[in-house]
Amino acid sequence: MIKPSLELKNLSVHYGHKRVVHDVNLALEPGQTLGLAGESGSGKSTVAMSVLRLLPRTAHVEGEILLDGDDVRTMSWGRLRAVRWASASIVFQGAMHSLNPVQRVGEQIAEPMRLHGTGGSVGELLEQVELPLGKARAYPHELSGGQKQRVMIAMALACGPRLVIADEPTTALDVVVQAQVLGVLKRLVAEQDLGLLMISHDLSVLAETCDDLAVMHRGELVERGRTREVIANPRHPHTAALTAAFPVIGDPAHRWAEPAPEPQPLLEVRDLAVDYGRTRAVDGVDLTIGRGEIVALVGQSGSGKTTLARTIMGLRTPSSGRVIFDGVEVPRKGKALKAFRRQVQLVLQDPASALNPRHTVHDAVAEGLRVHGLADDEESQVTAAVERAELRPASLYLEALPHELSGGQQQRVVIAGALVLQPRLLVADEPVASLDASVRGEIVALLLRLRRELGLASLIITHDLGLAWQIADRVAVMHQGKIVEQGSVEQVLLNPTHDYTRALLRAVPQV
Amino acid sequence: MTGFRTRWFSRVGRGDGAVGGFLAHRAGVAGAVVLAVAALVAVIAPLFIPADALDVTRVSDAPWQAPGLGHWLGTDHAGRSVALLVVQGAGTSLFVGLTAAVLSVGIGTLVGIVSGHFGGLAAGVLLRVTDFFLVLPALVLAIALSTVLPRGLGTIVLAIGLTSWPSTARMVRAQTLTIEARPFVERARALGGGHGHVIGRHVLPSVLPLVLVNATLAVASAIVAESTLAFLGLGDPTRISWGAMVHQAQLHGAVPQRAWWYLLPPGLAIVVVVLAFTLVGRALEAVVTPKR
Amino acid sequence: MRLAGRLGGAAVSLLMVAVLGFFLFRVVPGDPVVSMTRGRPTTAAMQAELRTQFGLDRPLVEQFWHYFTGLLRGDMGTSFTFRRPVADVILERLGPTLLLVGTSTLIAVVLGLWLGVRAAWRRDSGFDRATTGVSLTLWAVPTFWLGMLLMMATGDLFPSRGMRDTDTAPDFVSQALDVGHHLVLPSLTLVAVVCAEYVLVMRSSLLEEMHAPYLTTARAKGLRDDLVRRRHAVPNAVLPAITLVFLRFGLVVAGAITTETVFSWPGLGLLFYDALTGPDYFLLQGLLVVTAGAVVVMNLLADVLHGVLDPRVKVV
Amino acid sequence: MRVKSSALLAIATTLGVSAAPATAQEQAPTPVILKVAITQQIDSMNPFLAVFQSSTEIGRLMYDYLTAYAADDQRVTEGLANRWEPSADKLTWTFTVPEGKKWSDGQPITAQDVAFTYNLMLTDEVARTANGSFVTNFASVAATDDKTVVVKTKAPQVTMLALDIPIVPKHVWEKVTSVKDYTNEQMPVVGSGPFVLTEHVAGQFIKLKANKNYWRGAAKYDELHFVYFQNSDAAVQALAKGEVDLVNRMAPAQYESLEGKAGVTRNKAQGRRFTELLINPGAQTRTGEPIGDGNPALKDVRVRRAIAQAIDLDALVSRVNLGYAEKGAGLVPPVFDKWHWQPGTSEQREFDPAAANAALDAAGFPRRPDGTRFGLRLIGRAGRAYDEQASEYLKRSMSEIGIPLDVRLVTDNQLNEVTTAATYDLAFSGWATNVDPDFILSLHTCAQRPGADGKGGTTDAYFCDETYDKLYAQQLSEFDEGKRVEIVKQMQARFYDQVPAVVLAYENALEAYRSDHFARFTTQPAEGGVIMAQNGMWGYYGAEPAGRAAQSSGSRWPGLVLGGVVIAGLVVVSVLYARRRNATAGERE
Repeated sequence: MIKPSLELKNLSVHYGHKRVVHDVNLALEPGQTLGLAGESGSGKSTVAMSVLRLLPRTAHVEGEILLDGDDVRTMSWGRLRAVRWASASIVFQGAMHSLNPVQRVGEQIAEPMRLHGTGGSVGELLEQVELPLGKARAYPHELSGGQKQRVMIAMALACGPRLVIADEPTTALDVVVQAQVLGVLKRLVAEQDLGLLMISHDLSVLAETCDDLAVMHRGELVERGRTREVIANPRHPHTAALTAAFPVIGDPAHRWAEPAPEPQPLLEVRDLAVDYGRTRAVDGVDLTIGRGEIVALVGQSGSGKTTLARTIMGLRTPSSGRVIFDGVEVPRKGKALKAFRRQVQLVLQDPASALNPRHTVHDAVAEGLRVHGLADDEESQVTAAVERAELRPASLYLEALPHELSGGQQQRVVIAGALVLQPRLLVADEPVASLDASVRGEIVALLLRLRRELGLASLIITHDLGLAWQIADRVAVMHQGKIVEQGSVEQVLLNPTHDYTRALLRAVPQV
Repeated sequence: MTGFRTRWFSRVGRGDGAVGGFLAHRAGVAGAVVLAVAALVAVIAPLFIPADALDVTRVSDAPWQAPGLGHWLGTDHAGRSVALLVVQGAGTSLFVGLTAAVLSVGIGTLVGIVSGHFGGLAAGVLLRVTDFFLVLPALVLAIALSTVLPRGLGTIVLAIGLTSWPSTARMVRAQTLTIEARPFVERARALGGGHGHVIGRHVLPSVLPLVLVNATLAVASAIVAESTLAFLGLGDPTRISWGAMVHQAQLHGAVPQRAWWYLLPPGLAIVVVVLAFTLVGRALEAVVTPKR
Repeated sequence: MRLAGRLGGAAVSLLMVAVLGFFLFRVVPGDPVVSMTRGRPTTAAMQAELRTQFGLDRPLVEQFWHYFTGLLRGDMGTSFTFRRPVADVILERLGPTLLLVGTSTLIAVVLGLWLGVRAAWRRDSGFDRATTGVSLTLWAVPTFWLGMLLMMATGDLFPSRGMRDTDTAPDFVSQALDVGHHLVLPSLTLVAVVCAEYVLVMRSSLLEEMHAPYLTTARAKGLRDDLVRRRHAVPNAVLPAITLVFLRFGLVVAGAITTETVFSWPGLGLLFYDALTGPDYFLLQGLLVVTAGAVVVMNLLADVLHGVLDPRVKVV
Repeated sequence: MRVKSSALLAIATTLGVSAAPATAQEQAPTPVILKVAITQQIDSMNPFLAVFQSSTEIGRLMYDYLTAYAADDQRVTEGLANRWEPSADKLTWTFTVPEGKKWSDGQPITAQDVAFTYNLMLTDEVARTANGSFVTNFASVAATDDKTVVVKTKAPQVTMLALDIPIVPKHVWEKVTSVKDYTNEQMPVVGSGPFVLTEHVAGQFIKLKANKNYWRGAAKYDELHFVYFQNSDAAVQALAKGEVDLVNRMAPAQYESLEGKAGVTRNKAQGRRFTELLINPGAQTRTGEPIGDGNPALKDVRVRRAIAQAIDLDALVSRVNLGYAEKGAGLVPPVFDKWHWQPGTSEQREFDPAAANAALDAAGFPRRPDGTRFGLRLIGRAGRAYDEQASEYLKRSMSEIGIPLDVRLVTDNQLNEVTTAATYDLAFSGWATNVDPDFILSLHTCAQRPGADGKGGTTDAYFCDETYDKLYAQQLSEFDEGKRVEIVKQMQARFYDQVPAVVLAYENALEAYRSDHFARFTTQPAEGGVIMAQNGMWGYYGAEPAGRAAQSSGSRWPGLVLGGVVIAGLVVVSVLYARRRNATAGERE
C-alpha cells in the first residue's frame, strides 16, 4: 500500500459563521494527477491553500491535512517552513500578481533553493519550462503572461517537490498561450513523475491535463472519478451543468443557433482603419452584419476586435473607411450620432463594472431613456425591458443595487438597459467570459431568444471559439488588425482555410 | 512641519480589514462626538460669557495667575480667564477651518473634474496650473497673500483656501479619470449620454464621497494653517482664536515666565479638534472606500 | 524621452515661479525705502536716491526685465536689508536650513518608516494602535506650539535660540558639539511632526501590499515572516513612501519657517520671515525661486529615484 | 521594560563621565565676554550704508565721531576732535584733532581722516545713503594740517556739534573703489572706537574685541558679542538662562517676569521713544491738494481736542504700559529734560469725557438716535502688543463720547502705506528722538508733506501750521541755546494745542543684565539712563565684569552631552530592540 502524498480527511474551513469548505475527503497518490473543478466560490482554492497552511489567520480549519503522512495543521512553524515548497509547491493563479514586481525573476526562482538548500540551477529550470536563460534577469512586468506562468512553474519545481498544486494556472491566458503552458506543465509532470493537484473552473482544461477529476460545489465534494467517466456520465446535476457549459466544436448538440434566412445587410463596414498613435489597431476591415443575424468576431487579445467594435459604436474615430448603418453612413458627432446610438447598443464583458454601483436596476435600465428624453411612461418601459431580459417579476429587482445581484442577473440588467431603447443591433463584447459556467448557457439562450422574438442582430466579440459555435450564424476571424477569414460557422470552424484559424482551433482544449 | 499639511496618508483606511474598519469607526464616532461638543461650545458658549470678562479694559483680575479656584485655567497677560478665552476662540478657529476647507475643496473639485473630464488645451493648462501650485510652498504663498490683503478673517480664509486646493484637485482628477475609465461610463456614452450626463450622473456622485472625506481632512489642516498664520502674527487681531492665543502668549513672554497654563490650553484645543476631524475623516473614508 | 519631458515641465514651473515671485511681492504694500529709513533722519531727496539705487523708480516692466535677465545669469539682485547680493545671503542661510531639515528628515525617515512597517505588519496590535494614535495626534500638533512647549519643558537643558554660541572654543569638536546641542530642540520639533506623516504613509502603503498575492507566494516558499516582510513586502511598499520623502523634503525647506521662527534658527525660513517685514523684494523673490526650485528639483529627483527603485517605471 | 531602564542607565553613566572634563576646563583662562541680545537685523557693516538702528549702534563701537555726548548729561564732549570753533557768521567751523589717538592697527588718527570721510560723502552720493542729511548743507571740507579740519557750510547749521558720522580710516578706505559694494568685513576691521569688529555671521552673531589702542583706554573686558534673536521673548529667556548678559526693548510683562530672578538686575530707564495717536487733520499735499480719506469731522480742531480729552492717558500708562512709561505731553521725551515741555495748568487738557461730549455737541456733531456721532477707523500695527491692547481702551473711551471705532490692525508695511497715503482717521505711530530735537520737530512742518503726486513725503501727522512753521525756522537759526529751548517749547505747546496727534506715553526703556557676570554698566544719562541704544557707546564701553570666577561656560555641558546621548541612546535601543525581535520573529507568522 503506497502512502498517499496528500490526504485530506474531513476538511472543513470556515470564516466566522461562514462555511467555505465542508467535510472534504480527498487523497492523492504519488504521481497521480487530479483535477479539482468548481465555480467561483465553490471552495476549491481554499482547499488548495489549506494544504500549505496559507489561509489567513481568520480562517478556522478542522479535520486533517496529511502531507506525506504529517498533519500540516499541527506542525511547528519551523517544520512547516521546511515542508513548504520542498514537499509541495504551488503554481499560483494570476502570475501577474504572484511574482514580486520589483525583484528579478531569476532571483525569485533561486530564493527557495537557497532557503531549502537544494541544488540545481535557475538556468536548468528555465530550460525545462522552455524559457531562454536571459529571462532570469528580467523583471516580471517585462514578461508576457505565458512567460510569467512558466516562471511560476519553474519556481514551483525549484526544490524538487513531489506534489505540485496548480491553482487556475491558465485562467488569464489566451487560448493559444494556454495550450502552450498546459503543454509544458503536462510534460514536466509526466517526465518527473510528479503528483499534480490542478484547480480550475474550466473542465476542458482539467480534462486535458488530469487523469482524475473531482468536482466541488458550495464547499462540498460532489463527485470524484476518472476524468473521462465523469465527463461522459456525470452523476451529479452540477457536474452535468458544468460539462454542458463547455461546448464542443463540431458537436451539433452544442449548436444552439437555428439557421437564419439569407439576411439583408444592416451594418456594413468598409475598408475601416483605426490607429492608436503609430500603431494600426484595425487595418482595412470589411464586415457585414445582416438584419437579425448573429456574427461572431473571434481572435486573440490584441487582435483589434475590441477596437473594431468601439469604432462601429462611434466611440472611436476611424482613421479611414466607412461604417454604414441601414444604408446611411454613421455620423461622427452631434445629434445624429446620438440618434444612431439608440439603434446600436453595447453589452460589456464584466457586468459588475458595466453598472454604476450606486444606481439601482431601475436607474441603470432607465438611463438610456433619460438620455434620449424618452422618459414618459418610463415605468412601464423599464419593466417591460427587465422582464424581457428574464428578470421576473421585475418589481423584485427594480430597486436592487448591482452588488446585490449575481453575475448572471447583472448581465441581464445590462441587456435590459440596452433593450429598453429598442435597438436593432447589439454589440456584445465577451458577454459571457466573466460568468460562471452554469450561468453562461442561460445568457447565450437569452441572446438567441431575443433574436428570435425581436429580430435583434448581434455582433459577438469573443476569444472563445466554443461560444461562436454555440451562438453565431457567421464567424469572422481577426488577427493583427485584419480579418483573415470569414464565413458561416460550419465553414470556418470545421473547415478552416487560414493557418491562423487552424492554430486557434488546435489550441482549444479537448474534453 | 508647516501649518500646511498635505493629506497624503488619507489612504490609510483602505486595505484595513473588518477589524481595522471597526476601530476606525469607533475612533471616528469619538471624533464626531468631540466635534459636536466643540461646535456646541463655539455656538452657545459666547452667549453665556459676560462681555466684560474678555474685555481687557474691564477685567480687574491679576494677570498671570496660575490655575486655581478663581480661574481654573489661570489668567493671561491682561488678567482674562484662559478658560473663557479658549471657549471663545473655538468659534473663530472652527469658522475659519470650515470655510477655508469649503473654499479649497470647492476649487479643487471644480478644477479636478474639469481637467479630468475634458481633454484638450484647457485641461492641459489647468493641469499645469495645478502642478504649479502644488510646487509652490503653500505657507510661503499664504503668508504673502495675508500680507497683501487687508487683515481679517476673510483674508485668512482666502489665503488658506487659495493655497491648499491643488491636492484636492489632483485627487479629484485622479478619481474622475478612474471613473471615466469604468465600463459603466462607456456604457453611458454608448447610450448617447453627453458631458453633462456623464459628469452629473456618474462622475460627480462617485467623486462626492471622496470629496467629503477630503473636506473633513481639509478642515483639519485648515485649522492648523489658521493657527500658524495667527501665530506668525498674520491673523485677525481683533478676534480671539487658538492660534492667536499662542501668538499672544509668545508676545507677552509666557515661555520665560513658565506660564504653561496660558500656552497649553489653546494648543491642546487645536490638537483635539484637528485630531477629531482627522479621525472622522478616516472613518468616513473607511466607509466610503469600497472594500476590495 | 520622458526625462526630457519632465525636465521641460520643471523648467516651465520654475519660469512661472520666477514670474509670480516678481509680481506677487510687488503687490505687497509698503515702500521698502520708507521701511528702511523709518525712525531715522531722512529727507525726501535721500529716499529718492535710495529708490534710484535699487532701481525702484523705473517702470515695472523694465524692473521685471532687469530682474529676469539677471536671474538667468544667476544674479538675483541686491537685498535691501543686507545690502548684499541676494544669492550670497540665501547661500549663507541655506546651510543651517539644510542642516536642520536634513537631520530631521533623516531621523524622521528612519524612525517613521521603521515604525510604519512594524505597525502595518502587526495590524491592530497594541503596538499598531499606539503608533497610529501617537502619529495622528502628532500630526494634529501645531509645530510652533510643540516647539514652545519643548522649550518650556526642557528649561535650561538646551539653548533657546540660534545655532551656535559665540563663546565656544574654535576647534571643530567643540563647535560641532555646540551646533548639535542647539540642534536638539528644533530638530526634535520637526521630527515629531514629519515623522508622524511618514509613519502613516508607510503604514498605509504597506497595508495596501499586505494582501498582495506575491506575499502568499513568498510564504508558500517557506520564508520566515520577517524575511517575507524585508525581502518582499517592504521593497514594494517603500516606493510611495520614498517618493513622498523627497517631495516633502522639498517642501520642508520652506516649511521650517515656524520652527526657525520659534528657535531663531538662522535659516531660510527665518530669512523669509524677516524679508517680509521689509519688504525686501529681491530677497523675497530669490527665496521663492529657491524654495520652489527646491521642490521642483526634489520632484524630479523623486521621479528619477522612483525609476531606479521600481523597475516598472522607465524614466529615461 | 528592561530595555528602557538599561537605556536610562546608559544615559546616566555617560552624563557622569562627561561632566568631569567640563569642570576641568574651567581652570583655563577664558576671555571675559559681554554677550548682548539684539532683535533687529544688521543691514550692513559699511558705516556709509548702514541705516538700521542696530547697525548704527555697532557702528558707534567701531568708529568714533568727531564729537561725542557725555555719558552723564549728554552734553557735547570730546570725540576725535577735542576743540571746535565756529566763525562769527557761523558758516565756518574749525575742529582740532589732537595727536596721540590711534586707529586699531596702530596708525595715527589725523584731521586727514576726517576730511577724507566728509569729502567722500560730498563726492559720492552712495556714501550719503546713511548720514547724508548732515552734509547736505556743507560747502567744503578741508584738512589744513594733520590736526585741523575746516568745514564751511552754505547756511548756519545748529547740528554742527551733533554730526553723527562715523569717521573712517583714510588709509583703508582710499583703496575702496565702490562704496556700494564694499561690505567692510575685512576682519579685523580697522576702527577708532572702543571695539574692533572681528567676526560677523549674518543672522547669527557679531563678535568684537576690545580695542587695545583706544584713546580713552581699553575696555575692562575682552570681547563683546551681539547675538541675534528673532523676538524679545527668546532674548529674555536666554538672559534668564544666562546665555546672554544684556537685553533691552523688553515688553513690560517680560520685564516683570525677571523680577527677583537671581543674578539678574533690571534697569528701568527713561526712553528716547514716545508713542502717539495720529488724528488725520485733513491731510493735504505740499501744494494744498487734499489727499487720503480722513473723516472730514477731524478737520475741526475742536473735534480733535475733544478726542484727546476723552483719552485717559493715565489709565493707558498704568494698564497697557503696566506703569513703565510716563504720561505723554510734548514731542520731546523727559529724558531730554532741557527740551522737554509739560503743559501749564491753563494749557492742560484734563481727562474729562463729559467736557469732551459737550465740546462735540457744541462743534455741531450731536449724537444721533443710536447714540453715536460718527464712526472712525483706528489703524494699528498687528503684532505690536501696545497697539493691540491700547486699541481696546481707545475703543471704549471713544464709545463714551459717541464715536464707535473700527479697529484695524495691519502689518508694518500696511501701516506705513496707510499713514503715507493718509487713508486713516486715527493711527498709532511713534518715534525715537535724538539729543537735538530738530529732526522730530521738522517732521511736522508743511514742507514735509508729500508732493502733488502723493510721493516724497516724510511728514508724520500731516500737520501744517503757519505758526509752527515760523517757530521752526526761528529755532533753526537761533544759536543761543536758552532762546532756542524757549522756541522749541513754544512749538510743542502749539502742537499740543492743535492736536494733529496725541502723544500718549513716553515709554521706559526696559533693560536687564546678568549682574552675576557684569557688576555695573554706564548709563546715559547717569540718572535713570539707558545702557543700550545710547547716544554713544558708554553702556558697552563702561561695563565692568563681576570677577572672573562667575564667568563659566561649563554649565551647559551636561545638557549638551545629554542631547547627544539621547540620540545615541535611541539608536542603541532601537538596534537592541530590532535584534531581540529578530531572534524571536522566526517563531511567528
